[in-house]
Amino acid sequence: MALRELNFTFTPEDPRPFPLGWSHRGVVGSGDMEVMFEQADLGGQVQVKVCTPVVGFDEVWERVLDRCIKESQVSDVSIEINDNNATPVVVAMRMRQAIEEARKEAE
Amino acid sequence: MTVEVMIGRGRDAIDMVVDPGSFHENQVGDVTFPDDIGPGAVVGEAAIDGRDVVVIANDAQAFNDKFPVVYFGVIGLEEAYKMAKVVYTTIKQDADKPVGEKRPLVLIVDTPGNGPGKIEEIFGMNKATGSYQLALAEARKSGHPVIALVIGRAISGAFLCHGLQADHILSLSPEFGTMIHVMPITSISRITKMDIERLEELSKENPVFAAGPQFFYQLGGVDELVENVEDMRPVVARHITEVEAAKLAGDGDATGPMGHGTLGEERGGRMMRRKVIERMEDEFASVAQRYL
Amino acid sequence: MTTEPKIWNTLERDYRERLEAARPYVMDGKVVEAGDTVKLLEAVVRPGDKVNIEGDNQKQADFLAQCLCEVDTDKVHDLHMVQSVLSIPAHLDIFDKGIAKKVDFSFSGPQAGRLAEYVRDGKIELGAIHTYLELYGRYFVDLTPRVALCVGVSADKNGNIYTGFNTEDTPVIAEAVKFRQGIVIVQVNEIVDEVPRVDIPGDWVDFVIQAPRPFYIEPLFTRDPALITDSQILRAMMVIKGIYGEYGIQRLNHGIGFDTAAIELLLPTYGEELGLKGKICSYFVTNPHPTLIPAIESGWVKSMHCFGGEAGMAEYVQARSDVFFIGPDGSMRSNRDFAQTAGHYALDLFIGGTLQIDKYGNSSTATASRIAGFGGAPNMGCDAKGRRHATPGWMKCGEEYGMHDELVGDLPRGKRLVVQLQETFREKMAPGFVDKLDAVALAENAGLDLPPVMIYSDDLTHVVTEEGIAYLHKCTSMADRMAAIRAVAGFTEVGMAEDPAETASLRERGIFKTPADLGIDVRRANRDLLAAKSVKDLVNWSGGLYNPPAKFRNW
Amino acid sequence: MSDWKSLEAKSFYGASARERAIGIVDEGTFTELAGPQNRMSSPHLPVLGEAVEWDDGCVTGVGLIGKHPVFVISQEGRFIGGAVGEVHGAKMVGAFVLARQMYDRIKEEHPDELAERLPAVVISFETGGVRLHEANAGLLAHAEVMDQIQESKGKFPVISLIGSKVGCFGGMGFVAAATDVIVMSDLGRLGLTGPEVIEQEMGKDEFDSADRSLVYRTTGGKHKYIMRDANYLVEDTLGDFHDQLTAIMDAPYDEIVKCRRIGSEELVDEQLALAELSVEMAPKDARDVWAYFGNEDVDQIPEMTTAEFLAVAKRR
Repeated sequence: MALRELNFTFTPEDPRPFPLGWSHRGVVGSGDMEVMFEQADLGGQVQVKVCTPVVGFDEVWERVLDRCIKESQVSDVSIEINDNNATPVVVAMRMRQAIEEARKEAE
Repeated sequence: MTVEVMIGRGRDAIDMVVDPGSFHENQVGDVTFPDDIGPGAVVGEAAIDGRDVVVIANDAQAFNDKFPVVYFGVIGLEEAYKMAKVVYTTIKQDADKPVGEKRPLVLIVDTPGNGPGKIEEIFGMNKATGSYQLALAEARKSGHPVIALVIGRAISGAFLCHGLQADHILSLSPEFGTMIHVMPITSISRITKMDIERLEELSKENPVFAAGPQFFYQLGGVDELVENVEDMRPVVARHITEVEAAKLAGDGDATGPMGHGTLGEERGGRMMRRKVIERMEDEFASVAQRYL
Repeated sequence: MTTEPKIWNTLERDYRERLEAARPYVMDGKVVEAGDTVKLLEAVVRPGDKVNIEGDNQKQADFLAQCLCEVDTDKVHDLHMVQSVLSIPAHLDIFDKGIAKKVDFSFSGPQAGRLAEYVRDGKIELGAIHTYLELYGRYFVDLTPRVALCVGVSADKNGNIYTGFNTEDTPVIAEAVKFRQGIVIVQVNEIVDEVPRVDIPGDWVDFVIQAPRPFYIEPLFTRDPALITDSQILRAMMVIKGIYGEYGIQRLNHGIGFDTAAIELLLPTYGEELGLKGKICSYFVTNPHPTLIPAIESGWVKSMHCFGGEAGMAEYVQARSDVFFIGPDGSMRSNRDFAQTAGHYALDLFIGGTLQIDKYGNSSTATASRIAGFGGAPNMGCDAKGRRHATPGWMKCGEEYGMHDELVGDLPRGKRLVVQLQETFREKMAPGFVDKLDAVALAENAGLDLPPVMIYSDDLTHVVTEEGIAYLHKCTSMADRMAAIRAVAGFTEVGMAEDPAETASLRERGIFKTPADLGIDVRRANRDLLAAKSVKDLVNWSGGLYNPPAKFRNW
Repeated sequence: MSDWKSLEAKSFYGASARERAIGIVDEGTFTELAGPQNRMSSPHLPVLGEAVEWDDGCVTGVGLIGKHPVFVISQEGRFIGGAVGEVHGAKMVGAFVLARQMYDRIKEEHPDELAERLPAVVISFETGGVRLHEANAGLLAHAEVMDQIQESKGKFPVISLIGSKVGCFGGMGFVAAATDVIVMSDLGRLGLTGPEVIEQEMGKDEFDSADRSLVYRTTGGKHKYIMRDANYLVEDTLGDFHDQLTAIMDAPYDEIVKCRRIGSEELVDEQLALAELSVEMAPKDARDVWAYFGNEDVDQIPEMTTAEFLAVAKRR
């Protein structure tokens, strides 16, 4: 019933530190989410905290996030997500857009 | 003791709150209001403990023949503008009087809603309720004590319109069947798709969505619960004195909506409100120079 | 030996008797007053008759359906309904009241839940669930209705019918019934002195009735561009580049839905940018989707034949007579029968969305508690074996067909493209890929002989999800197909069983392509790419000719 | 999103609260206050299992229009319909508090430039009013915002922008009515009672809430413009709203407040007369009212572009 908090840690193989101090994207509409990236000294790791009303998809969250991290190799960043029933497609799209735009902005 | 339910009895409540025989309907100073406009609103002058006051109440027995959705205490277009006009008239008549001598406004609240019709929307019901609120806020800020007393229903937008702009808000306690809420818990359950049982359970500890004057008390939206109908008059009189004292002390934000915000935090009901405002002040302080 | 001479015209005699029984209600010519409709039906419908109430996913003979509900059950009962749809409440009320007992149909839509309940409770004896063409075919074999209750826009007193641009199923029903000496009754919006054009000749029609209200019509094919999501746009980009462009698809059908609406709205932007104008999407057989307006206005579409009309599109269609099929009166003529036939034989590709795809690639829109039926999608969504003409896209797909050698040997043969668009998860995390279709549970629950499968795996050539495109026809075995489906199934249970090494090999073989493999920049998949972002934009594209129904008007 | 110039061309209707906040003030001048990094989300939603947003559906901040410091409140309709809870409401109040402090400071530090540096509060509405999940706190917050609007009178303007998907309804409908100036696009909707509730009260024959055309005729920008409930009707881009704000802020305060429709005894008299006229006119539809005020071919009004409409519209 209450909102749930999921925590994950990932270790990218070829770490590319998040280039901005912080970055925020998205709106917590129905089927959508917001995400906050904040630079953090995590020794090449990534910490993710997900706040979600959804029950029963913890493994899906882990796999979706794992793929986003593998794909981007983003590292040394604390990621927080406020989710409102976003499907894996939406999660992946929002993450990808946020990381790519942050990298573009940092150039 | 038998509980005397006051729902639907706005006119009776006037007689119980003011000095016997002192109420003059449709009369405010030298201004007489027409009796064929806004029958759902009862207005006029009276006295409490010999002191002149202006009373604005709902009449749940009245039907507004011109606006079919207006009955049972609903505040329609005419009602709201009539109520606003009474307030402006009072402000104007007392303009030259110092704070302390300006007449108190006593709002007797028993309303289920604002006019919910098509004509109302076409012509802008939002303006009508808005204008009455602005008038009350102006009266409050110019030194009139404004006291609201909920005797029956104080529902959502109609309570905002007729009650929540007061300096102090009083309510008969829940035993009188007084209803203060936005929506009954059954409707909240339907819209949020949550179990009623679960919502009721939660509402015991979490007053932010439960229906009832006791929850508004916790949130600072009701200053005092009145336990007996006989107490209505003395409690209203006492609050007039308290509010007037605050106004004479020059603390405008101690009463009214902002005062109720502070009260809500003191009573542990609304703990984020002040933090948010302070955070904005802090953050702005660091960038303010750019905007000067 | 003498025998009674065999009577060879019992049908005709029966027909005459029924006409005679109806005589008291006939006014001028073939006109019957609306108020006499129930009595007319009691006169011409006999117990046990096969009866058709015209209606499809768009127009409905709703007044006649309502009147049939009101007949005296002593006079009319045990009817066998033979009709395209069960979609308005009256279609099921006749079973509730005991007027009808058996049904053969095609599509049930909004009544699907109630239908399942009635079948379970024994209130309805279910014949079969058909595709549209299949049912039309049976009208001429073993399911010819004795009485048809049809619908048109206007009629003259001699029974000539004008259907407007919603001709749809009327000709096929009227022809089947009339040429077996059956009775054809038509409700119209008005009786006129002269119809603008004759869609159904008067001598095929026995009675015309001016209904008290215009017939009901559902704006089924209107999709508000404001509701199109980024993920639909991404899939649309993949379809345009990875399928339409790749195969040079010129002749096609777009199924209903936001996914295909997104494709339509990307043609003038993304399609143009890829230089595909003139090379793809020139000939459509589809309903007049309002979301096709920008592509038509931009000169993409050479011709378009329609199953039916679409609310609000009449004026626009009429003003684009080079594109649409237009009668001498200036208005469009649609015909579901011919459009379905074209779908089978003249189109290179069908594309549409579905609810569930199983691990083998079978897809269905059925849920366990609703008997929804098919409509025309299975006609569109199959590889019709009778096709013999070659087009480049059809040939290319045939050349790529992984099972070709096993099944055909060394002769060339083409293959029609059947594409399913699928979101791996819908709202509330309902998975788009499942181990077993709900259709199987439905078949068990409702006692159906056959689970209602919309498109079978062996007809399906491409699946598009946000993960990429599976080019299933290139697979050489079922194991191959299943791996390709896992690759596009994302994080559903089916997809989670994916073996990365296997997926990598499918990518090498070109059986699975990701957006990156297709050279698509995922960041661009957002609403800025849409040629129209709102219904108002569509009206503007149409130069004010499109007149959307009230429920779509944001102004 | 960070590209202000492309933001100006973007549809106001489809823009997010943050995009609107950035786009309605001058380029590069917006600073968000109590933004997502503060994590000031609703304390009441998690217990109900409802998703939270760090800005609680209300983007607040400050920007400039010319030399005017503009305190922006921008509501996000996609988050629980833009509904107002405790935090969301407090952010609205906070913007007023800051504007008043700024006003006092400018009066003290730049007494000669008060007119050109006059602050403003601008509210970009997208809301149905009170958030049911924390209804009581939301209701009380509405009262505070009304109090703040009255408090601003005689000091600085409060301006409403209405042109987003959800419109502006419920308690926020009268908050908007109470502001000094209302700017709408023809896609904007403003009212008190939502269409579904009117249908419930009056029956579907009288008011069909699914008839969006009817809903727009009753509450939409063009109707509100004819009624003088909206002061300005602009095209649906962030740039057009920004330009209109600039034009408003260029005017002297005494001129700006002439836009008010309520807030004084004279205006109440005028509105009451209009209410009486409604009885006499007994319109079946907003079109009857348009015709009454001298508009021709009222069936065509919904179809007109904003420019076409503005060229011919006859107002109350």
